[in-house]
Amino acid sequence: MVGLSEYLIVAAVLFSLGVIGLFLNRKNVIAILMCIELMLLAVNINLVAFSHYLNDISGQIFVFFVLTVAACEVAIGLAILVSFYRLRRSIEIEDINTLQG
Amino acid sequence: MANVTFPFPFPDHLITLLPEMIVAVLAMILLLVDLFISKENKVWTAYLAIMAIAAAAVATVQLYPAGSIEAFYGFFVFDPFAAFSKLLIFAATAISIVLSIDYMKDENHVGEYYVLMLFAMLGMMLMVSATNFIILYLGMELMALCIYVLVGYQREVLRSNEAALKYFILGALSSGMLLYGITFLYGVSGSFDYTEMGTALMSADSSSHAAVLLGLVFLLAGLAFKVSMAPFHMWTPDAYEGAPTPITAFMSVAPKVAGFVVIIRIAIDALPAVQDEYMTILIGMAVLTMAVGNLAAIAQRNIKRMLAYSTVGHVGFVMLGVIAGNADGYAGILVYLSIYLIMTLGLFAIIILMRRDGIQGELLDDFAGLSKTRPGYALAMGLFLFSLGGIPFLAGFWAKYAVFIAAVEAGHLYLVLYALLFSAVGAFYYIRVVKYIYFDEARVAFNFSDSRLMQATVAITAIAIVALGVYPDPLMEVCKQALVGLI
Amino acid sequence: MDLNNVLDFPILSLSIFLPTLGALIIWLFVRGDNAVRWASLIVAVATFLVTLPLALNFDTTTAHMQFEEFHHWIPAFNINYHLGLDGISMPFIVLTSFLTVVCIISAWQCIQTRVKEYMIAFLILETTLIGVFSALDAILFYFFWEALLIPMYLIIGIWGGKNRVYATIKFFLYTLAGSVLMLIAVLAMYFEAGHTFSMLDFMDYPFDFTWQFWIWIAFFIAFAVKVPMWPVHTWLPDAHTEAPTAGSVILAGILLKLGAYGFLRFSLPMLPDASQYFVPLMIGLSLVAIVYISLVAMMQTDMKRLIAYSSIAHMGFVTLGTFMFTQAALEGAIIGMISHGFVAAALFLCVGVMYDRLHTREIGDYGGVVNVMPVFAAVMLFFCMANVALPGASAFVGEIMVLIGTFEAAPTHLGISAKWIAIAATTSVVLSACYTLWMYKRVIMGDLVKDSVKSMQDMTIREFGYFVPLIILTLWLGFYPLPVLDFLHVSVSHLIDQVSTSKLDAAAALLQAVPAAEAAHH
Amino acid sequence: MEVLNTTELLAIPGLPLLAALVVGLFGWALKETLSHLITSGAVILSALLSIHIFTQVLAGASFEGNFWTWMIAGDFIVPVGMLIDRLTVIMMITVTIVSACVHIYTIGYMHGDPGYARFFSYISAFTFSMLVLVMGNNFFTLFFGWEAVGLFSYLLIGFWYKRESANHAAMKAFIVNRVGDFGFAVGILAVWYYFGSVEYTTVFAKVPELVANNVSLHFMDWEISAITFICLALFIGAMGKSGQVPLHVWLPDSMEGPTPISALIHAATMVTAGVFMVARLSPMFEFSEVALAAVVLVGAVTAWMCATIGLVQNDIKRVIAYSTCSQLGYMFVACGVSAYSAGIFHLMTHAYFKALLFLAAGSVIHAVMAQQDIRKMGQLRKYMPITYITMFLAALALSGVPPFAGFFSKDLIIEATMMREFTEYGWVGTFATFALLTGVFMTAFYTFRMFFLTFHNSDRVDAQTKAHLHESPKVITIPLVVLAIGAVFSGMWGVMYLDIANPEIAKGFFGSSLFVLDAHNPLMKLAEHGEHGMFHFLGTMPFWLAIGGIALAYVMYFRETAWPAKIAASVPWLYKFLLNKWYWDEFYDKTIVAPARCLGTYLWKSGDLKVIDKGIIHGGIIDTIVAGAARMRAIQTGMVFHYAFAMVIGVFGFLTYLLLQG
Repeated sequence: MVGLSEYLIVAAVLFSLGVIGLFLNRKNVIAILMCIELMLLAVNINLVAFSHYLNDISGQIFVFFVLTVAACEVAIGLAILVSFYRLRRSIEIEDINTLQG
Repeated sequence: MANVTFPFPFPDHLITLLPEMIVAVLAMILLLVDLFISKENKVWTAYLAIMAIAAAAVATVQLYPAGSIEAFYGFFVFDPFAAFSKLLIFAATAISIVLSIDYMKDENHVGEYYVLMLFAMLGMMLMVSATNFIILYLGMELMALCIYVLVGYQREVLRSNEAALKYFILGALSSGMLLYGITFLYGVSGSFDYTEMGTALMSADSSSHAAVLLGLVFLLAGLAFKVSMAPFHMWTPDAYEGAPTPITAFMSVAPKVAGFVVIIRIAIDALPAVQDEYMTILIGMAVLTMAVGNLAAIAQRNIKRMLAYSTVGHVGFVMLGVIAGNADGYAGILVYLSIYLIMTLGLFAIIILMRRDGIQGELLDDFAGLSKTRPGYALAMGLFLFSLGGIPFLAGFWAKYAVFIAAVEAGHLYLVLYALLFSAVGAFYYIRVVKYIYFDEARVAFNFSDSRLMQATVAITAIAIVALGVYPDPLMEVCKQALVGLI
Repeated sequence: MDLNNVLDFPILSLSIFLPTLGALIIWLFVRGDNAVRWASLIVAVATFLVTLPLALNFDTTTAHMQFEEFHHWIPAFNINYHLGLDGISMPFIVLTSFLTVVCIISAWQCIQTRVKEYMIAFLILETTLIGVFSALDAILFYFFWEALLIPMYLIIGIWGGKNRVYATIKFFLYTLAGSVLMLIAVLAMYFEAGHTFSMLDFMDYPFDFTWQFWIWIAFFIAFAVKVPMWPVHTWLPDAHTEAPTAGSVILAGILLKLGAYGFLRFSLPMLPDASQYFVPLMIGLSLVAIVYISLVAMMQTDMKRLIAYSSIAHMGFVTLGTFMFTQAALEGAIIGMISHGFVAAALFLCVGVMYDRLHTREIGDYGGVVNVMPVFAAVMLFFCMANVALPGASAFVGEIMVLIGTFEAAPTHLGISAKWIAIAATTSVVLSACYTLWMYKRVIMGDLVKDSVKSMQDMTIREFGYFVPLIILTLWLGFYPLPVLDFLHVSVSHLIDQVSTSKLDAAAALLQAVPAAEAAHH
Repeated sequence: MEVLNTTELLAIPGLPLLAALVVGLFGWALKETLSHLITSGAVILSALLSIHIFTQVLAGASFEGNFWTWMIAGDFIVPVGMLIDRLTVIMMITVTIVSACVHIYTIGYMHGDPGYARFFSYISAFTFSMLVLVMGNNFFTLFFGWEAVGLFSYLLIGFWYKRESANHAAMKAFIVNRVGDFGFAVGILAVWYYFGSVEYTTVFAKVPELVANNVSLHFMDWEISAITFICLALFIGAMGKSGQVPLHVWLPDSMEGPTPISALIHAATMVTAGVFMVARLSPMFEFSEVALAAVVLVGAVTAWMCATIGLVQNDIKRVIAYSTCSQLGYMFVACGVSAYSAGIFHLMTHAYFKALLFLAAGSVIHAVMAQQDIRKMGQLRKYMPITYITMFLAALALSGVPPFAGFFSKDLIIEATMMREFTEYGWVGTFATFALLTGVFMTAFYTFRMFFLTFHNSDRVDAQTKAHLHESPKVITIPLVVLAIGAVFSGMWGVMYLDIANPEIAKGFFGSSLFVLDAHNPLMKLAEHGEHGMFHFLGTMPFWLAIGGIALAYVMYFRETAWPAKIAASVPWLYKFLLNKWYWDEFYDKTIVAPARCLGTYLWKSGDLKVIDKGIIHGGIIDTIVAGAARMRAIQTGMVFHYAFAMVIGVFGFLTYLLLQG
């Protein structure tokens, strides 16, 4: 039967995918947003798993908050990205490089 | 706690949230009111925002608690520590708004700008009062999301957008890490409440130790990001340089205050079980942070960027207070943050003034010969810089003193020595700016216009720096008092 | 706590803050360069007059602190505003207030830009210097000690010569880096000695040897930079060369003494055993300063640089005397410092006089000055001979007492009797003559060949005016040093007691006592 | 035994000082007449006073006392006081009389010089310092006077500051003297350390016990007896002041100064301070055989070497200067062989005839328009009879021809040297005897060589100089005459009237002021074995050597004037060697001056600038920091994924660390 640890492992894998995607992907900012979503997803899986395992409801409540906030986050992220695109005419990550040093 | 009577029935334990409520409500109202303020009168939005903050501040002072009061069944605490740090945050936000008025004059939609600052402030207020990771997370996100927008507020300026984008991406990553860490701590302890988690972790069996460590590290990473400790500081210089200067000023003080308060709370309540572990991490970070901040700042030509790194350096010094882990240390942190707040905002006020027709006024060269034509500002700037360098008779010295002595008390002699050497290194790039101001000849005329408000800001901060430098006792007393009920 | 203040009047505070107050008033209310000059002169003179009672009412029969003042400053850390004087610090305060007057007069003509800032900087500098000499609380001491960097940094940096920026930053960082170690040492002592910053408590508290060892090193670095001792002396020639005349005067006259004063106030009485332990080191460095630096001085082509090096050499005598722990040597060291305050200051003023006329400090650009400036030549000759420590000049008293004290000092260091150390130090009799007279010959003597020199005018009355008191004081201290020595005797012998009574036994006893007390407690 | 009048004593140095100050400070306002009246008046007055004191002391009066305290530190106490005894007074009269003569002489000599007033104030101040030196009652007053005379000698040598050579000579004189003073200072340190006092009487009283306990100094494992150490150290000082080998190099150069100075400072008074010191400290030197031997050796070497150099010099003043060195050598030998009285006696006589020689030379130089090369003179006797005669007397006195002053003192010295045998250092005595005897011959020779070349021989003065050749004015000639009296009679006066040569010092003139162990009192032996009688000199070697010297000079420079050139040509290397003064200056330049400069430059450029500043400060610290800064800057690439990577690395770094740790 599937136990807590399996869930955690899945979550860990997802999280790592997200993180790795974040700095392995050199192309597209959109992909980065996805990676972030992936990480939050992993978090949520963790929370649900734990909350079920401890049968404590607060974990699942937290999940809702996380989901909501994540939504806002992406919204804002996209907004910034759009206005960036308007000036730079590109959403390649290598092009986000005027500030450095 | 002062007895405030209300015309309408009011749940008793909710009164502790009065400041937050005031801010939230007024901010929303302001959002509407702003629609009816014509573009040339936008300054009124700013004034209203400041009034809102003033109201919240009055409430906080009125309710200034003698001990800690819990609300929302322990989700939220209102104690001197929170109250004091809220006052600091108010001050930071208010001054930042003042600095914004001239700077943002010709931007569009300035109204939202001030409102966003209020909301960011609200988020910080929640952070400092949170005793529960859920509230903490919400507060933190509220702050972060607002600041993302504020950083990118100059939509037609590329670097502003870029800064926002970078800050956003990394911020998201950090909050992801934070959450991931929280989940593990939750998994082991079964609660999001600091104290309960703390007690639970005490009794946690060793099998879950790894999980705890996992949670701890990720959690700290998330928090470290907010106060820009190395190696989670890399967003700082870019974001600071790109952001509109008032926002740079704002984010170089207010979030730091909130962040350190949170760190202290968590350290005391939630993580006593793993003190040794997080101390090791913090020491490691501190060593890195001081080095990175003070060294990288030397190589800078843009003063905003330089100050970004100097912020990192100062964060490194502040961390000594956390590492000390004693009352003196925590009090020292508050002392440091208050003084740091004053001198940084004062300095930024002058930097903002430097932006004049055509000249950005952010390069060090732009300050050359300031003392010839604008002796007053030169003097003030000199004071701020020496103070940042930690030279007596200026307040900056006492800031350093307060945390260093705590660290020595805790036996971290070598760490303090390390810090002192880096503060000597740091002094170099501050006095180098003094060199530009005082020793060099002016290249361009300093024909900037300064409103009375700005003059007042600079003057007051400068005087405060000297006054606190000569007689810091009151501040130190207040900060000591602020710890009542915390430990 | 009972204060020993014969005047029942906060005269020390007055003399500390009068200059700053004056500076404030000048900043706010005085307009016009000449007005500023006169105003600051008045302030300086007033301060000098205020410090005189310190000497007049000084009780030479006791080693206790006098004119004490005590107020709580930062109770949170038991930091107090505690002032007081003994025979060792008193002369320096008078010297400071006196030299400041000289500096302000000397700046009359040669400072034409930003006169107001200049004068204000000097007055604030005076505040910090008097503060350092009268502080009895370690943090207060450090407070003034560090604060003086700000005005000095500006003085060198704004009104200095071509290479001023490099010089002033070098000066600033060198001293800062040195003094951070002092701060950490003080913090450590605070906890070790039971939450007190009082220097008097530090003197009484028995630190065990390990503590003394490390704290001594920290202090040593801080003070050695200020003295300056080889090999951390290289900031001084640059600072001196680039500083404006008055800057060099105050630098040579007072700032260099801070380091040696630190040794007398901190290292010796608080850390006697470590001080004893490190005597060979100090001797070595002092001798290096006397011989090595004298040779270097001989080859300088820049007058100010040369005098700067000679200052280092003379400070070598001071440090040597300080660590010989004999009455004669210590008093000689202090007299030496005071005398150096007159002589080196005067020599820098001499260079300043020439610099104002030709705007060069290169020895090679001069020659035959005596033909056009006979009076000046005489004055400079006088101070050159004083620098050579001819008997009758104050320097002689200092040096011979140091030598006497060294010759009679403790038997052996590194297997060499102190007598031979004294003999080695005596070589300065020859060396100082070499570099001083050679410079004098090249600058002043000789026939008039350079047109630039031909154009030089002799000293004005005002210039002559600030040399006269220096000449008088040099002679007075040279022929009749007794009054000054009277101030020293008791305090110095007390200091010698302190440094020659080991703290180790007491420390051991304390170590025993602590566990016992805990045992009793439980 | 009555005590002298303090005010009178204080007046003796006081008056010249006062005069010097007045003229020095207000000279610019004074007329020439006024300035020389003030100073000369003061000095003459103090000369009279010292003569008065002299008579009183002869009558048995004396003085010893302190006036005020100079320094106190613990038990280190330095008083300022006077000790007046017979040794002092003889110095006092010598100094003041010669000084007075020089003052008067100067009125004529320096007439019209821009630095007239300055010159007078200097020489008066010098007189003051010299008097302090001789009258003081402790080592510090001695040292004070010592340094002060050095200072004024410096100022006066460099009096004509426009002359590069003069400035250089002045500096050289001062620095070489400082080398001596180094020894002196060390000596004083040791004296205070071992005797706990710096006053003569106290110290002398303690000497025997110090010797008895044979205290000694150690350097590592090398050992030296304290008294020897002290005496040698002090003697180094004496060598510096009195121009003894190897510190003699400054004395001939000091001739750059105006001639009156050469007479006063570099012949009569200052240079004899060393001799005075040794005599004054006889109670200490007597107890150190080594020190005495050293004194004799140095004296003898100097006496002989400088005489050889004197043989060939052509500058009239240099000839006399080298003769001064050599005569000082005689005096030191006298002291070394414990014939202090003879030494002081010679000091006195020498003061008169040597001052006279210089002043006469000055008078000549004045006449031939600052020409100093004797090859460009000759036949001057026609023009300046007084100068001629006085100089002749002086020459005789110097050569030691009876009955002139020099003969008595020099003869005494030589015989004493023959008599004294050292227990350990016999060879020193033998060498000294040889050196002194040959010295007598050479002295006579070079003196008369100079004399003949100047006043006789062929007339080599060029025309326009001859135009105004004339005898010098009275102010110049009178002092010559006065000194001539001294040069002629002071010897007889000393022996017959003062009884200076009395073998039993205590019974003789000097009484208790000098101290000699009977063990080695040469005069005593002299009294025992030496033959006596008015004309015993006819049997002594010195006399015939002197005559021989004169005779040879007469032949070579009066009769066969071609010989000298021939001889010089026959042994050119020797001639060059002597002409170049044994290459001492070159030697010092190569071995000391140049290396010191190189070392200085090296320490500065390499030590300070390269190693400390460039190497450690910049290279070591600053560069590291700057490099670090650059590194940090490089890390900040501006690429988001790098930043993110850094964060992740951070997290995993800490995580692994913790997991491995616990």
